[in-house]
Amino acid sequence: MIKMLNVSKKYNNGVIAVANMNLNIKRGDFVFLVGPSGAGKSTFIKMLLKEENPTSGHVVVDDLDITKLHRRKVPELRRKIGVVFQDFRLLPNKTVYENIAFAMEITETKPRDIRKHVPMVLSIVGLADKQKMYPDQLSGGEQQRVSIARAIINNPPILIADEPTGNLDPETSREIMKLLLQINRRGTTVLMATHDKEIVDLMKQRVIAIEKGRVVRDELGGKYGYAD
Amino acid sequence: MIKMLNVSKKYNNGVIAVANMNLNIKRGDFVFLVGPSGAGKSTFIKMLLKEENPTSGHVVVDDLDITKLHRRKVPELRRKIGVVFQDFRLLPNKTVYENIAFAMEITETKPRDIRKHVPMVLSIVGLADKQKMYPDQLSGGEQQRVSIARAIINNPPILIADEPTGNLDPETSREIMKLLLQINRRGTTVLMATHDKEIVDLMKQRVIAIEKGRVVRDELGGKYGYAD
Amino acid sequence: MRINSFGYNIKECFKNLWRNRMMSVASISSVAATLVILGIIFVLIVNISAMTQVAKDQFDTIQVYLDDDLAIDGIEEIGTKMIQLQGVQDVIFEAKEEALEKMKLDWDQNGYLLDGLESNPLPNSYIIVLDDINYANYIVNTIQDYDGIEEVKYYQEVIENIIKITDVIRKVGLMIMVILIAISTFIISNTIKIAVHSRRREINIMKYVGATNWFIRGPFLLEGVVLGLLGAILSSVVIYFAYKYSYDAIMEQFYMFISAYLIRAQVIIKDVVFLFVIIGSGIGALGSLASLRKYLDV
Amino acid sequence: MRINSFGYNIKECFKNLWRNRMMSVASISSVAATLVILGIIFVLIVNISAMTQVAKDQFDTIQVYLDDDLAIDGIEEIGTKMIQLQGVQDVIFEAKEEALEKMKLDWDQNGYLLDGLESNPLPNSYIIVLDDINYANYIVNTIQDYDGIEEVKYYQEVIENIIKITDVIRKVGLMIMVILIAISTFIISNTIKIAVHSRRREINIMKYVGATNWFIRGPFLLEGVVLGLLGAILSSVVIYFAYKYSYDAIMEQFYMFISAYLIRAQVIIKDVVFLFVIIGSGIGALGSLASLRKYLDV
Ligand SMILES: Nc1ncnc2c1ncn2[C@@H]1O[C@H](COP(=O)(O)OP(=O)(O)OP(=O)(O)O)[C@@H](O)[C@H]1O
Ligand SMILES: Nc1ncnc2c1ncn2[C@@H]1O[C@H](COP(=O)(O)OP(=O)(O)OP(=O)(O)O)[C@@H](O)[C@H]1O
Ligand SMILES: [Mg+2]
Ligand SMILES: [Mg+2]
Repeated sequence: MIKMLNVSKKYNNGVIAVANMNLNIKRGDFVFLVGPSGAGKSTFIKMLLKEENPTSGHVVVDDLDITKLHRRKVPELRRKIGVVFQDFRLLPNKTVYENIAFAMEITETKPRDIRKHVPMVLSIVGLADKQKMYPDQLSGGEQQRVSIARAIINNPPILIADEPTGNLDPETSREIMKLLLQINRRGTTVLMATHDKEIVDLMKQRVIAIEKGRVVRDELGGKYGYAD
Repeated sequence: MIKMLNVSKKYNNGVIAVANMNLNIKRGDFVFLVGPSGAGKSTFIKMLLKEENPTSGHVVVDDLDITKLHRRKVPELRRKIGVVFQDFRLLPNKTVYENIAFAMEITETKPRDIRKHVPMVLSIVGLADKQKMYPDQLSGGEQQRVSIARAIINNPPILIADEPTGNLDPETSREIMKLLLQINRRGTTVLMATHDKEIVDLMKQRVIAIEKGRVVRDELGGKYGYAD
Repeated sequence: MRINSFGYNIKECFKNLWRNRMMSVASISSVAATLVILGIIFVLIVNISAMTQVAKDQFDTIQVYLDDDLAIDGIEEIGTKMIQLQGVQDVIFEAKEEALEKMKLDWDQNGYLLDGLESNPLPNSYIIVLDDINYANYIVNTIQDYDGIEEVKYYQEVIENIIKITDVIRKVGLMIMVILIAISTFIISNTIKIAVHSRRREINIMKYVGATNWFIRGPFLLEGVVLGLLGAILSSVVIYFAYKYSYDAIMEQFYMFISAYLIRAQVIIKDVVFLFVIIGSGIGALGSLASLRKYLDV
Repeated sequence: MRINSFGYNIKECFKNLWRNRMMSVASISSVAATLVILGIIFVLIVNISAMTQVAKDQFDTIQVYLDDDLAIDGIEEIGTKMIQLQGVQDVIFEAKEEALEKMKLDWDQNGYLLDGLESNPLPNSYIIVLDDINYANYIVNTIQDYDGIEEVKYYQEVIENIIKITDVIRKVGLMIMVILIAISTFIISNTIKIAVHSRRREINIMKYVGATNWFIRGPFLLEGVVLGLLGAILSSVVIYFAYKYSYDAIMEQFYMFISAYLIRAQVIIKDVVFLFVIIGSGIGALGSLASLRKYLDV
């Protein structure tokens, strides 16, 4: 589903965020991406979304080499991938309901379906009573859950979550993880960047560890592995 | 140092974020504020900064009832409190260096002192090589550390950190905690809202647990206490 | 890649206008203010043009003096020839006796001087009323070649000066209008550019969650048009009432004079509305699209 | 609460202008564009005023016809009395023979008619050149009461009309200028308002970390002034060269005509720069302060 072939990314200011990375994530995988702050996890994710382009190498998503993808095909790519952004990226002028509905509107879902699905996914993430609020009226954790709800509403074949539990208490985190696992069981490829040692150790899934832009470990049923 | 007397906060949209809270945090204390997402931790912190005003009750900071504080005295209050915001709140048009220097410029520190202190604090949080970058060129954890550096640079009598390790790996988190403890030992009152069970359990400090705006537990040398 | 439905665009457009209402009000009023300036100048230029046109019309005659020994048929023949010339509207015959009477009247208090004349020294003449002043030279030249013509006289200098002034006014007026339209366009599109800039994050986020460019543009485009239209309507109303009020005031104070040549508010407002709606909505739309480009490329 | 140092403000101001350069360029050019409009109208109005003033001056004479039987001393006495009247600039004597000569010249081709006259029917006269046209009525009334005056004549109607037109032009011109200045002020402050709005988050953050209002205002205030000044300079340059070019072009094409009364670019530019600098920087500063208020209150 996701392939990285000799991918490197050097930002304009000279920082090498990803260095010669090779990876293969298969359809239906559940993968944790771990590594210290600034290791290149978010950069890796941004390249999958074509938010950043690799300096060299090829990124393949769903059998498509997106390195040379035409600008007009980018929205199509992004609709295949549900993303929980590290900084949430909620639309500040839209309510919680509208933020999630927006993700469906862009795929031209029928208004009836939107009205049915949005409240459903909101109650899954425990925000049924917050749907009329604007992002700046929510707590950090609540914003994060809106971002999660938006990422999963379209049932995308790939789900990427960048630090989706950073602002959540352990209990809510565990519920979100249950949800992700459930989504993964239905066939969705899940990639999650995280610092949450406890969760990683508990879930026993494939763990890819990155350090200074390089894959330093890649094991099935792995542990968070740092600071042990 | 910080006193809450029958404080309640009801937002305009009807949400009661803090309900009849009574608290007393003494000078030199190290306090963890825990509780599920949306419990009212950030609202509590916002009231200490007069970012939000309580609907009823009194908030006392440094023997000053800030509930009736004149608008023009607010900056003075805020300079007494170093804050790591949950959403970082870095100035987007300033570099890392300038963001931290700004906190010193507002207190009219001499340029010489600024040039001496900023690199020092940057190397403490491990960002010595990022000082010329803008916030949007940093990883999540790096932004968080800039926010921490800015909060501590003026050596404020009170240090408040809202989820300061949410985007940091366990190792960096532990270093930040060591730093906070060290600052606390020098006499600074530290208040930290967090979801990081491991850290709370390890540090054995006073823990105040909030749920639905109410203090449900307040114990010295406490544990995170949820999901056990 | 189907474009999103019209209903969605309308809904989003008005929601956004309302939620960014401070910005909307600022943009609309800037557009309106710019157009009001344009309107004031437009009204002035149109009126000045109309007035010089009137002034020009008052000198649009050519006097043709006939030989004293020309017979009646000869006189009539010349008359029929002249009426067929291009640019001639009317030809009026003035007998020598009439001419003397007129001269006496003209001379007013000194008219008695003419009573001392032994014979009438004035010739018969034709007065040619012109259709279009620009044919004056051609007509004069043609007529001069006819037989039986003593002299052809017309207020060449006055007319030429008036033509020149009118020309200057028309050219300067047109130039100013073009410059003003360009500047208005610029100010309006700048206003929209800055307004869009303050929503760059919003646009980026939409792109990141997979919206196509046209999906994002739709509501912004409509917003630009609505902003422009509201600005145009607002400024049209201002111009209409301001002009009507000024018109009435001038009419009252100076009825006998310039006022007769002022264009009525009802007439002028049509052009103003037309101009404003095109500029306002056109630039609103284009401005939105142009400003978006920068932020859509992520 | 000491205000932060001037050096800090300057540094921050230019840093911000540069980092928000897209916004700075948009704001400056909007300010400049608005001022260019203002400048065009200002130049037009000043020139039209000057021209009507010139036209007025050409009719500022009163003709005083004297009794035919008045002796030389009487004539001189009247002359000295008249020169002392308020509003009189000069008094010129025109003997009856001069008058007839002039008339013949005036009548041109028909001048030969006057050769048939037995005696000179024209009177001696004084021509009074006025200092100030508004004294005309008072002077005419006073002189009419003198002995030995046959008739006092002046172009009352023409003069009154000219006074009225000048008045209308002055009033309309002034009104338009005031309206335009108001509108320019509005557009400029709107532009700055929108620009500040897009940095509201930045302002909020500064407040949250303990900056005082004046600390935050300083650089913004200076930014507003600099934006306004740059806009003013830019537009002054545009107006200067555009006017100079137009002036030269008109001079070349119509030298004998209106051009003589046009005001030279060097003269007009001083007023323009003065006006622009005040409006630009003043509104820039006030606009910044006013727009900040909303966001400082956190
Ligand atoms: N836009 C950018 N321009 C320049 N450098 C950047 C940019 N974005 C990220 N970087 C740098 O690239 C490196 C990797 O950043 P990245 O965001 O991928 O880290 P990360 O693994 O997600 O870290 P974290 O866990 O703190 O979020 C960092 O050193 C960062 O400073
Ligand atoms: N500006 C606001 N307007 C309305 N409601 C708000 C506002 N800010 C917060 N709330 C609500 O108040 C409650 C408490 O929010 P607060 O941010 O204090 O939670 P928190 O304890 O910090 O949660 P988290 O751990 O998720 O950050 C939440 O239900 C939130 O939706
Ligand atoms: Mg990251
Ligand atoms: Mg919070």
